[in-house]
Amino acid sequence: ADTIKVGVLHSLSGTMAISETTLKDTVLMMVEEQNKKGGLLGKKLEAVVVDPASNWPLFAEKTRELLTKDQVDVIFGCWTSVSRKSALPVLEELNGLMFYPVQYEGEESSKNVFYTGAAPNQQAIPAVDYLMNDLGVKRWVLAGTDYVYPRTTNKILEAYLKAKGVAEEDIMINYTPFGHSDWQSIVSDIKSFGAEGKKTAVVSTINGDANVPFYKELGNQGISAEDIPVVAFSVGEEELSGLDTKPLVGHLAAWNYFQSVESDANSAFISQWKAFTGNPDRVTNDPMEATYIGFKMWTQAVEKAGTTDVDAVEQAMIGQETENLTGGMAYMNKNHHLSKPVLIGEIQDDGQFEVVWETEGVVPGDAWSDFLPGSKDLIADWTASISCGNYNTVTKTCSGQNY
Amino acid sequence: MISINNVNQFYGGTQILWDLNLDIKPGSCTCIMGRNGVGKTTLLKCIMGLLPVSSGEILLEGEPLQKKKAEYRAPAGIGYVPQGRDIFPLLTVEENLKIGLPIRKDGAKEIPEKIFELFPVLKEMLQRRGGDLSGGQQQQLAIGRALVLEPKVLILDEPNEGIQPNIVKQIGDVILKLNKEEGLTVILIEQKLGFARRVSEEFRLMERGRVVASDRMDNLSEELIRQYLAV
Amino acid sequence: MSSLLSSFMRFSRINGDSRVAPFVVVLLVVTALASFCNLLMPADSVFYVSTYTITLLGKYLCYAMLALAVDVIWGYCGILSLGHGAFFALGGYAMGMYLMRQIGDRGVYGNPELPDFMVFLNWSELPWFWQGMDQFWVAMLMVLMVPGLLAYLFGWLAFRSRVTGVYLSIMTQALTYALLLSFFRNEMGFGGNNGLTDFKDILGFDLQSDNTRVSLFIITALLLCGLLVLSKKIMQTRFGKVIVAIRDGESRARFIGYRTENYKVWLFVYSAMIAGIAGALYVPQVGIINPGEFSPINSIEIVIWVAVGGRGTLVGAIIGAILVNYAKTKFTAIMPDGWLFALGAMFVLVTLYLPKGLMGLVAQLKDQQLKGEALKSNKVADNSPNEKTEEGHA
Amino acid sequence: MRYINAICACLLGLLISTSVLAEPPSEAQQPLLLELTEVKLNKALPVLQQLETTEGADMLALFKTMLNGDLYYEKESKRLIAALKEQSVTRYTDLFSGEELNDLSKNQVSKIKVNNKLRGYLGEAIARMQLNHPDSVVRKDAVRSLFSDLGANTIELIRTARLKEQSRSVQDVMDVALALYRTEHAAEATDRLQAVKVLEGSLEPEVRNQLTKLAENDPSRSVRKAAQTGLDKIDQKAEMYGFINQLFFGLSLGSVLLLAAIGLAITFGVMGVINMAHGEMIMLGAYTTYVVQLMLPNMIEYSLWIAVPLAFMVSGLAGILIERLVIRHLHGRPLETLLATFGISLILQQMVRTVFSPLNRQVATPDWMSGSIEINPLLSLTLNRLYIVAFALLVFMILLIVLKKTSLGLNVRAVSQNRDMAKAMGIRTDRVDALTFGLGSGIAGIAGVALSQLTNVGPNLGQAYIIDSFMVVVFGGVGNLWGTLVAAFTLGVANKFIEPVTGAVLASILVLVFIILFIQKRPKGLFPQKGRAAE
Amino acid sequence: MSLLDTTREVMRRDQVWPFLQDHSQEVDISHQVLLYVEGLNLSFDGFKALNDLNLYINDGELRCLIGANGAGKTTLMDVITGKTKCDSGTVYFGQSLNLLEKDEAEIAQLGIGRKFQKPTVFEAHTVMDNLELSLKSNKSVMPTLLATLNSAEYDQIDHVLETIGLKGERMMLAGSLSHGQKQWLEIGMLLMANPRLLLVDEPVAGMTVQEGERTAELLTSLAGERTVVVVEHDMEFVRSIARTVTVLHQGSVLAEGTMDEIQNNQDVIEVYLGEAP
Ligand SMILES: Nc1ncnc2c1ncn2[C@@H]1O[C@H](COP(=O)(O)OP(=O)(O)OP(=O)(O)O)[C@@H](O)[C@H]1O
Ligand SMILES: Nc1ncnc2c1ncn2[C@@H]1O[C@H](COP(=O)(O)OP(=O)(O)OP(=O)(O)O)[C@@H](O)[C@H]1O
Ligand SMILES: NC(N)=O
Ligand SMILES: [Mg+2]
Ligand SMILES: [Mg+2]
Repeated sequence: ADTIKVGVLHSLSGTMAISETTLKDTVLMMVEEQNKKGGLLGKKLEAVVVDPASNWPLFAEKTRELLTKDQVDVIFGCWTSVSRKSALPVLEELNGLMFYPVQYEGEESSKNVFYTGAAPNQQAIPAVDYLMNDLGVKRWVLAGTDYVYPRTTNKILEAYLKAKGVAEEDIMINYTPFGHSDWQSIVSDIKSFGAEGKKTAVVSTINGDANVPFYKELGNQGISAEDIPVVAFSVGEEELSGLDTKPLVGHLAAWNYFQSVESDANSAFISQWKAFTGNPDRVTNDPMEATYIGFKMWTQAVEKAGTTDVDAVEQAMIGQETENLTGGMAYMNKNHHLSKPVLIGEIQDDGQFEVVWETEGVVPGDAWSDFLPGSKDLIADWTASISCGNYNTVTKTCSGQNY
Repeated sequence: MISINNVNQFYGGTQILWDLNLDIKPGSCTCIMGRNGVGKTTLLKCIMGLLPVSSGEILLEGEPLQKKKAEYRAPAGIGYVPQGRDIFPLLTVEENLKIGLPIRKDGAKEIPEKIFELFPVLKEMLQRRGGDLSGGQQQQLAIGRALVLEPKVLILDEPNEGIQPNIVKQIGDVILKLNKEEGLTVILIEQKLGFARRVSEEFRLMERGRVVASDRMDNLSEELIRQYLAV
Repeated sequence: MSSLLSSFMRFSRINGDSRVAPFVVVLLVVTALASFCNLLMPADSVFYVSTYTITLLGKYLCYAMLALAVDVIWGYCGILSLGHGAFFALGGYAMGMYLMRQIGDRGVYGNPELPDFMVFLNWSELPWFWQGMDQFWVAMLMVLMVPGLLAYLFGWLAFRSRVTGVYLSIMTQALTYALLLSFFRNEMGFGGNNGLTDFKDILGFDLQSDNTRVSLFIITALLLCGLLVLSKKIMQTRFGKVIVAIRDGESRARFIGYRTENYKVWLFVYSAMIAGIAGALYVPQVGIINPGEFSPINSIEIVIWVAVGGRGTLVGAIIGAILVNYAKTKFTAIMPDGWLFALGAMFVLVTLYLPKGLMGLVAQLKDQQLKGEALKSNKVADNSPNEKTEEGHA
Repeated sequence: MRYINAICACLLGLLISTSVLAEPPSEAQQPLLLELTEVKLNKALPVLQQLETTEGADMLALFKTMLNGDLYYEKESKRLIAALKEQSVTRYTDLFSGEELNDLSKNQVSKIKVNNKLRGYLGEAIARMQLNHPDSVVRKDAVRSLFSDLGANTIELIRTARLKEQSRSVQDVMDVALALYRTEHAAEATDRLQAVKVLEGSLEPEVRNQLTKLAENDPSRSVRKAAQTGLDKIDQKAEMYGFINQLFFGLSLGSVLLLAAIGLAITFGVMGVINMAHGEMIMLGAYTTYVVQLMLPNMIEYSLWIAVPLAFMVSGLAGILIERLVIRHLHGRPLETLLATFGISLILQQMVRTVFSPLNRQVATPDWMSGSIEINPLLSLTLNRLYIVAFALLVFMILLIVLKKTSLGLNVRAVSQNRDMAKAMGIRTDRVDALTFGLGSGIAGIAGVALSQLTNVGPNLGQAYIIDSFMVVVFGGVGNLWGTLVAAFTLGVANKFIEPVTGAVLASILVLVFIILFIQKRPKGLFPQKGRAAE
Repeated sequence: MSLLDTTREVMRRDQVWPFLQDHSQEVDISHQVLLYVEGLNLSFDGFKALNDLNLYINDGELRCLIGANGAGKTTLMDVITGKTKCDSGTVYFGQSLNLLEKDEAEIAQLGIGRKFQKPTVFEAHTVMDNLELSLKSNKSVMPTLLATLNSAEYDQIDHVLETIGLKGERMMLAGSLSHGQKQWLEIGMLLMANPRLLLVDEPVAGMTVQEGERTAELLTSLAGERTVVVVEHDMEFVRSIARTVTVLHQGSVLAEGTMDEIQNNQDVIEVYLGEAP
């Protein structure tokens, strides 16, 4: 082909459009930029956008369409884990290549996917450490939307907290349905849970749409960040832009990127984004950076491999380094997860985060959590000697599928 | 009062009214007769604008009516008592009667007492829902409802269906009274010859969608009856 | 092949309805051609039909079957189910459970018993309702039984208490909504929001292979034809006439001596089973089943396929389903940002201009022709009617 | 809630402090102030602590400004500046002189950042400073916000303040504070026992915690017993207030359901149009609120009052347009309205995505609707919910009056029951249809304004409410407005009473199952149309 | 009963299990009375539609039921056919069958047919299908699914079509029949079911006089073999068929007797007939 095709598999309609359209635009922006630089391997990049419409089976179908009909060389896409899980078998069957840019629950490593979002150990665990050590939190509310990412994250956190000596009765776990909008009882429960004398914090894995009413209710019931801070893993600048942040000031989020971090790369990125969208008020967020890093690394790997052939690029990806927007270098590990810094920020009244804490160096993403009994012995390693996404270090076997 | 010229009407692909002509004199009481299914009800619905006519014209006092929407025909002075009554089942009797008030010329806000004099049972049942009434009560309500409009022309489609004999008589009296004393023009569909003869002075016989005979009631011969009404 | 076809035609000779037989023939021919072109044509030939297309067609046919199920009860019995997605999804889950068990120790955790999601949520043993699902026949029984039983239970309750009209519709919606929420819960043991996915093989055949895909596609087409003919046949029996009678005058039917609730229940069960079968065929072809299938909006969409095609005409429902979904596929690819405009406009326009759906178009044209001729013969100028007042019986 | 009151008090205080000029900082304070511009976050804590105790000018203004995140300094001169944000423009004033600094630009100043730890400290410090505030409400809240951290010198401050205190209610809380301290630190059991007696009537959570601790750990048996008695009393009250709280939650959820459903009760319930675009009418109303706030950024406080009529018009007109263009052609084919309006709903959603982007839009809550009224420490009612309950009832009443007292109500029912006959009675059915559909849609728009205060304003807003709306209308009995009211509140309250027991997800499921079973008992909803008329 | 006994009981060869038994019960008319209505009361929100109503219909009788609009005639039929539940009272079909315990379908299957005041036919079905559906047959689901028309049944349909004068319209949709035609069709449907007891509510409404005469003939010919209860306001018609006439008033029986007796009954004249014209 005379162009290199980049598939974009993000929902543009349905419930997830709210988050995913931004990522589609990010990819388009990156493609445009790369083409301005002269493309890749002497060819122009061409973006192929499809809309899986927040419908999970459609992710599989559209993946197949991208790979067989449009013959794309790489796909940037998915947000929810279920959409990734839906696309995964097709990617593996047709040997496609996908970059997944969202923080997720881990417990996966596929030869055909690079995970540029945070694994639980790159977001949840550092956040809890911060709360415990710096804010002296003793009581924990783990609140989440009832699906796999929060469930897993909370499972890991529960194990982690108990390992740190937190008592059972000092952990409250609560799940709500997608799009939950009436938080009165739960917030009031949190309030009374927090009124028992020990410093209390909420670790929130509440998903997208449910956050706005959640924070509004917090504000209205007068729970301020000084009393009961909430640290969220799914609330970024984008979500805050739909919120009146006045009552939220001081609540926290843990990410690998914040728009407010000052660095040259970041300001360049932000102004590029604003120019691209033609909207000076548009914000950037963590999954965008993950998309950015993924895209950069992919171009580097293609150049290194000299081809877009999936197997070659896959091998070339491992060990790639690229600059984080927040400074330092991101590094692609053998398990297809990145090493990235972890930042914790407090919400400001302008809808931005103020970094209040960050890890010393970068944290390597862990595909298999050390805090889950089923997976603590598993590692992923896609280099020649093992070449497996779920290698059991005890039995020295690679369970499940072999590629 | 009402003249109908060359009206054709279809249900889907089947033609029901064929080049129909009809003339109603002001202040008269005309009875339209014919076997089941010849198109009497259809004709009335065309006059009321409830069915579109494919061609032809319908004049009310010389004014063409066929282009007017159905809802402007009642204000133009036509009151309609449909076959099967068609009262509003979930409205109370009172509400059923009040429906017509806004288009009265005199701006009355209350249901005229006259209605209750004609049909005392309606007064008793004022708060009951129309649909709960017995068949005969509904029929009375339907006539009452049309009279609230104070129409110039009253169209009744088999008004005695299911009515007890003394009220049938009473309805006959009412029609006669309105027709004779107040000069109301009445168009009536009636199967019962006795009643028809009592109240109306004109008759029109229909057959297969056409008017085949029209004359004064006195001239309705056995011959015609056998030809057009007997089975 | 042709003898098979002709015998099928004989079996499906349907008096009074000229549409089913030709439709079945067209469908079977297309199926045969597509399969042939996929398996036997070289990939670079112009006649080659890609596996992507086959899978897509297979999906459409599953949806068509689902539309058929809805049309049977809505079109013929007037029961507007806004929850048929539930039966579809239950059938799908039953099949998904079977496929999940077939993975065996090839899952990421290599547990021979437990599916991956159970391992990683620390389940120690297979819950009772997963037992036996590794047997194909058990799973297939469940594909029919679970939707059937739920439909029976729901129908028995609702029809016996004479819940009708919108009340029934909204109850079916509540049903699927409740199931949606339940299946989202990880505790239910169906994989929560992620659902069941990453299937490997079915009856020992590799699900990724073209042969298996084509076979599934052919099976779907055959079953669809079979169910179409069967449904049509049923509707032509006296049972079918009673069903229509119930639609138009349930209490009258009761006064003639029919226990209408029984008729409704059994038709509902039949319809639910068709939906279940459709779901079971759908899952291996699209590769995932997730609670999203229970979403009320999905069920509403099914009704819309039927309406687009023409309610009360089984073939119409099928054509509607295929057409709307084809349009969706096309629109999402051609205009990813604006396809909802196109789809929405399509729904509005079909309703406005094709009141009886695509199938009604034919009848409508015929009517107009008749009227035109009659008018001409009458030599009367056509005054277009000022307003359409005819109350449809629909 | 007291925190909110504290914040309000602070805001009030801020207004005062920026207008009333304080004296310039003292010699001892100057270097500390300079240091404040140099250290970062947690490192600022010791500086602030020193500032609090160092003699000199009143630091209240500084602390308050800092707590609000409005404290800046001029990069060059290191002079401290207060920023006053008035919607889009920021004005800077010198913190101590109050002098307006109009020529300062954004780049010349730098923010002094605060984090939670600092905010916590600042809040308490301010409270300590305000123990002598002229307003008794402020004093009371100051004491209460010190409950959680009663150190020796705080207690000393309170004790001194107690001597001067005139207000009975402030005295009471001060006594509670002192008693709390005594139960912790008094060596004599009798002392502690006395203190426990003082605590008995208080519902403060700190009191409860302290009593729990005493009941378990106090060396003296009588103290333990007294503490237990006190606890029991509190628990008894807590149970009652918990019930009231849940009831309120239920009613407020019910009123949200009512608002969402009530427009549908007209378009669907009365007119019989299966209006799948109802949710989008709500959405339009919510976006109207957004646009109003966007156009009038300086009138956030009044924005809702402007938005309500405007949303009614926007959604109402949209409704009329839909009726004229589409629904009108579908008379007698009610089921097909489902198809067409579903199409319309898709179009409207995508239109909003195109015009306003797929992201949620930010709708601010006016101050008068933020926070809560605190009845007592165990029971406070959030203001926005309270207003919405009232608003829902108001809308309901107005609608009821419109339908009962105007001819529209009668006519629309007549039209929906027998369109042809209504025409024959001279009812202009077209107009009635358009008006009614417009009314139903307009009301949905109003609901959108209210919902914009509770939840996301985004393209999916309508979808989130459409199922619930239908459920409520049907559960109440189609065509019966009172039914809709009762259904909405029943479902709301039921949900909120189940939720604490089962969790939110199961509660929703149980409510659905309940509805399904209930309809078996009453196949035509809560308030069915009875008798032959309904057949 | 011990388990063993139960098993034995179940295994007995000479017994048919209850659910396999033929349920079509015979009507016991040993006292010549086919329908007993005793002490029937029914009120709607305080309005007494039926008021301690007693009525006995003999087997083979043709009974006319008249009474003012709203007297409760239709309501009475509603109660007999199971459409409406009464507040108190008993309704027996023959000696032993308590109709109040049964639902509409069971009552219909017992052989009680009804023609409604407002004609109700299956509009989307052809005239022919309407008749077929009304055929006396096993009406449970399975048999209906497998049922086909045999030639005797064809003949019966033809015969009925003849009787009701809709031969030409046999393939027409019932929905497009005129009002009077629907009336006839509904009578036809009654004939098809071959019921034991016919309840006919205002059969000649909307019919021409001649048609009314034909209906009268038809109903008279049916009586004897079957029992017929007719409600009608058309006195000509009533006179032409009536043997015994019962007058209802305000939910109870006002008078009963021959046509002549009734016509001269002062009460009846007052509330119903009006002064003789
Ligand atoms: N909705 C309809 N669709 C098709 N045909 C119809 C429809 N309504 C009536 N017809 C046909 O039109 C013809 C005339 O019907 P119409 O109701 O006008 O008769 P009619 O003279 O009033 O009879 P009747 O005395 O029985 O009331 C009938 O043959 C009938 O079959
Ligand atoms: N569901 C109901 N709710 C309230 N009142 C009712 C209901 N059903 C019947 N009625 C009342 O009961 C009375 C008896 O009605 P019914 O229909 O039996 O009279 P009928 O004798 O058949 O009269 P007609 O000769 O006019 O048909 C009437 O006054 C009617 O208004
Ligand atoms: N991976 C997530 N956030 O679903
Ligand atoms: Mg007629
Ligand atoms: Mg009656």
